[in-house]
Amino acid sequence: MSSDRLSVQVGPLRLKNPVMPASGTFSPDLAEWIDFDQLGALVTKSVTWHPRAGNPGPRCIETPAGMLNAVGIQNKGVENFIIDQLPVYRRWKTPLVVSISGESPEGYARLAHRLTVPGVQTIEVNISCPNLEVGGWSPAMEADGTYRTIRAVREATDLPIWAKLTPNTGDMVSVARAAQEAGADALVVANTLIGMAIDPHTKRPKLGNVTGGLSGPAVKPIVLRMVYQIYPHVNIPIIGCGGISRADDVLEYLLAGARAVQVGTYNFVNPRGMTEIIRDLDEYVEREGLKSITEIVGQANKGRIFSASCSCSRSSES
Amino acid sequence: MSSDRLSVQVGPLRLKNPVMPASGTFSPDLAEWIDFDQLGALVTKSVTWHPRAGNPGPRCIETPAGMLNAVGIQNKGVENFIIDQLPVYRRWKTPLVVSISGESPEGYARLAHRLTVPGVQTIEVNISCPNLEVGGWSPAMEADGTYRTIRAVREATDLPIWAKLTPNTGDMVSVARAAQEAGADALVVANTLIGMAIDPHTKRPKLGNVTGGLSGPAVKPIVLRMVYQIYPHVNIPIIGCGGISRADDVLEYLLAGARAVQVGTYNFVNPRGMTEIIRDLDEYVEREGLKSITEIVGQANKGRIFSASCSCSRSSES
Amino acid sequence: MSADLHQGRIVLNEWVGRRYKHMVVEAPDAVVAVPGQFFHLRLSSQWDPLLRRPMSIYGIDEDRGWVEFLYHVRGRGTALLAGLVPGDTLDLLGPLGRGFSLDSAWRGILLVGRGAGLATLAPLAEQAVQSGMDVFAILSARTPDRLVSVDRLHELGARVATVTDVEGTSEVHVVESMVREILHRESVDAVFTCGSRRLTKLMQRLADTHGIPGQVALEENMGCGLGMCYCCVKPFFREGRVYPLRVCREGPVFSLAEVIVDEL
Amino acid sequence: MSADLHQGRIVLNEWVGRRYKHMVVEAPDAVVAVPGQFFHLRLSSQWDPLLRRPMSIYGIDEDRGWVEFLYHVRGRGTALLAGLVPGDTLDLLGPLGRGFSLDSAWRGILLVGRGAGLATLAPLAEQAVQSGMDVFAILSARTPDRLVSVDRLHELGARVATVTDVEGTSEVHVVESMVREILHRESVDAVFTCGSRRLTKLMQRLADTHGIPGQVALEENMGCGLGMCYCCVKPFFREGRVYPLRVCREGPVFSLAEVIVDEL
Ligand SMILES: Cc1cc2nc3c(=O)[nH]c(=O)nc-3n(C[C@H](O)[C@H](O)[C@H](O)COP(=O)(O)OP(=O)(O)OC[C@H]3O[C@@H](n4cnc5c(N)ncnc54)[C@H](O)[C@@H]3O)c2cc1C
Ligand SMILES: Cc1cc2nc3c(=O)[nH]c(=O)nc-3n(C[C@H](O)[C@H](O)[C@H](O)COP(=O)(O)OP(=O)(O)OC[C@H]3O[C@@H](n4cnc5c(N)ncnc54)[C@H](O)[C@@H]3O)c2cc1C
Ligand SMILES: Cc1cc2nc3c(=O)[nH]c(=O)nc-3n(C[C@H](O)[C@H](O)[C@H](O)COP(=O)(O)O)c2cc1C
Ligand SMILES: Cc1cc2nc3c(=O)[nH]c(=O)nc-3n(C[C@H](O)[C@H](O)[C@H](O)COP(=O)(O)O)c2cc1C
Ligand code: FES
Ligand code: FES
Repeated sequence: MSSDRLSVQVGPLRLKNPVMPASGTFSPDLAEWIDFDQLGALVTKSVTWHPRAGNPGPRCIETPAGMLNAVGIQNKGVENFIIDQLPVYRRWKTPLVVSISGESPEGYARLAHRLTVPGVQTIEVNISCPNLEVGGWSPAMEADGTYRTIRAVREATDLPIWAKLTPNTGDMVSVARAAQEAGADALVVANTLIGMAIDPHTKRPKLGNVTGGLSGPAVKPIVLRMVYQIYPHVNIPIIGCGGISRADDVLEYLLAGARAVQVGTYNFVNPRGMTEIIRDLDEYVEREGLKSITEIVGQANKGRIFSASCSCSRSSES
Repeated sequence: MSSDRLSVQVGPLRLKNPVMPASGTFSPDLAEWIDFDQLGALVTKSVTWHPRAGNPGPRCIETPAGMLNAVGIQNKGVENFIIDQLPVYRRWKTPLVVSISGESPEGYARLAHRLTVPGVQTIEVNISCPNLEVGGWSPAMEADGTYRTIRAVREATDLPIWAKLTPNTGDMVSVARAAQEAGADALVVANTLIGMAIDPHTKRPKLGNVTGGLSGPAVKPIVLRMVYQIYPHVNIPIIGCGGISRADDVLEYLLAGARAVQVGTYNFVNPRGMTEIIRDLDEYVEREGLKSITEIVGQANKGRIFSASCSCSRSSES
Repeated sequence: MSADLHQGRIVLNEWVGRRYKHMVVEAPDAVVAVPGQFFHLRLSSQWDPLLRRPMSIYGIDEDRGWVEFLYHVRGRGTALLAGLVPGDTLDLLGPLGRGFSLDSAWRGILLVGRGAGLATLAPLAEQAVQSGMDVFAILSARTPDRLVSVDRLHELGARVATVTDVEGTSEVHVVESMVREILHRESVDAVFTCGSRRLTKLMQRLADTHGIPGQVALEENMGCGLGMCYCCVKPFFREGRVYPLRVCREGPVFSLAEVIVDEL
Repeated sequence: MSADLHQGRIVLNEWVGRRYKHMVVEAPDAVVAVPGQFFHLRLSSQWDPLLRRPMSIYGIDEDRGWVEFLYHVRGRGTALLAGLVPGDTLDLLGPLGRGFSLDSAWRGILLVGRGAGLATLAPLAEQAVQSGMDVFAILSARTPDRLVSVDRLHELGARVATVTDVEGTSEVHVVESMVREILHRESVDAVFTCGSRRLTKLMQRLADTHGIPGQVALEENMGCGLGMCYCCVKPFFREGRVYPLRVCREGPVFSLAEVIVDEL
């Protein structure tokens, strides 16, 4: 992995390779297992202004080829993050992406402003967490809420900002466009799908929070479709996220139109997963004789009839 | 299974038990494997006015704990259905539900009218097929399209009508309410989620139709959540459909608020699956000492704070 | 000949070359199958992999209650199959579909197959020999070690020619002249093929030219294998019209004349 | 004592009663674990079941490179575990978490456990005996055949009392008087518990009354087992405040005093 044939440009940021962890599935604890300087970027768990204790347990439940989580963004708040955690992350040279979660556009803006400090390379705007409101509502479910939040963040910081979208909408394209228009430098597609599980014995929802977010291989076909769907409608990079567990999954996302990817749940199954995927991607690039992995970005869209195949929503076509 | 403790009322229809096949995953061919008179209902593959050849292959692809299909409603048209297939279905005493798929509200109405013939007990209005338009758009993605289609069908037939909803929307509650207001006797929740898969070797989408519908155990957490979400907002029965493979899955759907269920993909894995599930449900009712299985319908909603937890969409709350 | 769900027991599961495995399954109630039919195999008790995998019959031993398969280890389903050891159980659904049909008046038949398709043709050769027919076979593969079932055909007394890509002998025009030669010289009343689009196209043309019937065993991704899902459908010519037919139900064996090769 | 990914080989996997299995895994690099720590086991090479399953250490044999587990066959993960036979491989991640700690000054310890929790306490008993401590144990279960590891504790020379639901001896007030009796009569410097909310509550109270330290091994649904996902968090008292702590990382062993029993 000597050359930079795996490196990708995501907005103003140059990444060593397209593989990074997904927010909330990664922490410095993983440094016991892999070398963080081999990753494309580091992405923190979402940070809120005030400390949050998170949701009551159980916070996760396994489902077929997936899992539901309802952690509820447990974190010690932004001040603690800056004092205690930021110095830890600064041990590595890899760019740091800090994920933020607010309660209003102003709340997001305040967080982004506060986090515009040395050591933070990018702000990921988590407007899609399904575990803050019971039932799963999040701003990214509507183009309007997306626009207002990203716009507020855009005005509050000079750092690159990534908008993390939700798959819980029938209208991904409008939401993606709204994020772009509001000034996002990249789109992360996507957060988890709202789901639930019920215990037939107790007759109660299994998660303490009733509903939770579905992630893992089970959701890959859905999120991959969303990346493919959005790709022709935006000109900022897309970062694919959902169900990735192998280099082949990364290739699928890149072919659909993603410039980089995030690996979430699979880190729980195989803590060395991300570095194994990076190694396999490098082998792929070697085998295929590519100068750069970016050559394949969007290739599955070739010959696509854009107007017919791009959007789930009629309204975004008109 | 002597008593009628498994029987359920779905609108004007009394079903022997809550288990029936899902449209498109069932045909008279299954009669070699199970006794159709043990099922709650029979549900046909969607019928269109004109014959349809369906989509180019491959039409299905396995995914983790699920499958993508893009069959494209291959069928010989409604006249052929009435002449050739209806007499076959009339061999069984079990109520017959005929699924219809049109191109406009009027098209649906015409089909419903034509199918208002002896031997047809219910019309299932498939307004949610993701395989007719490339990209997956369907009328049930919006409350408005749902209302207009169901209304037109309501005016065209006296038969009970079931509206089959799509999970590819951020606003299930509004769509469900629209279907109810338009006169649906029950809601089938739900059709497949739009998904896709790409072959890293050919660099092309794997399905002939590019995108397809995701079904199977992988999607159960999502669709179950939708049933739970809709339940407090409608007063017509909900028929749960998505990822059912065991009696425990049926119990989850009933606890969430479904009155009956449809089994799809699992018929492919185990052609005797539905009758095994019915047997296990009967054992459950026996073991729990229930007079009727309907006693558990909606039980997981107990103590629920309706206003906060019911809807994904803010707009439907106001 | 009615299909059922069987719990078979693995008797043998051994490598044949580097990519194929020969598997023998004891399933006494399942031995009612004919060549060209298939079983639909479930590879996990969990939900991943979810769908069954179709495998045609490589052999049937009615006396011992054995069903045999010969399979190419390709993806994760066949990798799981390859991991089974004697004594393990295997869930088999079948036999399914419409197999080959032999006309007792035929004196000789020609089989032309490639890759895993050879597995499908082998039991047909056996049946033909038992019915007193001469069997000629042209077997094609990428490399010689992928030429499965050559020995078995030899033992049956079939006259076998092999062609491979690495030897440069498998090109269509080479096979064409071999086929023409056999059809010219020998009493061949029907041709059978499996495993290659190019060879199917060739055999369709040659069977037509020589005015003899032909059959082909096709493959397509399957959902149910039982005729319910319409996932395995391809278009075919029948009675002057194009019909979409189910490979699992109306096939997997079709008359060569009805196949629309460009749609395979 | 650093955690790693190990490919173990099953040496033994046998029933102990009707619901528990005793499994011995050869994994020479994994024997660096202490009682109370756990391994995170992967049960499928496919994606269902997806997540690992945590299992505490039932024993370590450093000489033979063996790690032992004793597990309750509950759902599909443990059912798959129960299906493994000697020679099969098993993917183990660990050892993980913070185990029990013994103070060499202690003369005696009391273990009070229930169900699968007994498995977690057994290796602690062994360590205590090796350090010259007296070990007292009260083992609780629904039925006598679910009282696992009684023999093992006997062999170690521990003084063991058993109580069961079916005999009507496992009620909290019965166990309470047994514990009081032991604490009164014997030199017990610390108490340990695992496997029951009710018993944890009881032991927290009694340890407090008697002014002796206690430890408890907790269970919670886990995502990663590595401290990253915050799925396994429960609230604990620490330094006069409530902290949400990770069972996989700050635990699974906690001081009894810091546990908020109503939140278990
Ligand atoms: C009627 C029939 C008979 C067959 N008989 C044999 C046989 O005797 N020996 C043999 O080696 N193979 C046979 N096949 C092909 C065999 O079913 C596939 O190779 C197998 O399903 C691949 O499974 P996998 O999980 O290893 O591969 P996957 O990882 O699922 O896929 C690998 C490749 O196999 C293709 N494939 C996947 N599922 C199917 C499917 N259900 N049907 C066809 N292709 C599929 C995929 O498109 C892909 O190209 C037969 C197929 C059919 C339809
Ligand atoms: C640190 C720790 C150590 C443990 N040590 C042992 C042990 O030594 N012996 C033993 O028998 N059991 C032990 N357990 C419990 C064991 O992990 C669960 O019984 C097992 O995961 C159930 O898996 P399953 O697939 O069979 O059950 P499932 O079908 O997944 O679920 C059955 C039940 O187990 C619970 N469960 C599921 N996953 C977990 C999980 N990850 N953690 C805890 N509970 C879960 C579910 O809530 C459910 O009630 C331990 C748990 C933890 C957290
Ligand atoms: C336990 C858990 C916690 C998560 N926490 C966050 C979070 O704090 N912020 C966020 O934006 N996404 C969060 N996510 C979502 C992931 O970042 C990712 O979008 C999702 O898991 C899909 O990717 P995967 O299928 O690879 O896991 C979380 C996911 C899991 C499983
Ligand atoms: C192969 C296939 C074909 C289908 N065809 C139809 C159809 O014609 N009409 C329809 O309403 N739903 C159709 N569906 C959707 C199913 O009826 C059902 O909604 C979906 O598969 C979810 O249920 P499951 O997870 O149990 O399969 C089809 C599903 C599959 C897998
Ligand atoms: S595979 Fe379902 S109809 Fe052929
Ligand atoms: S299980 Fe992930 S933090 Fe404990």
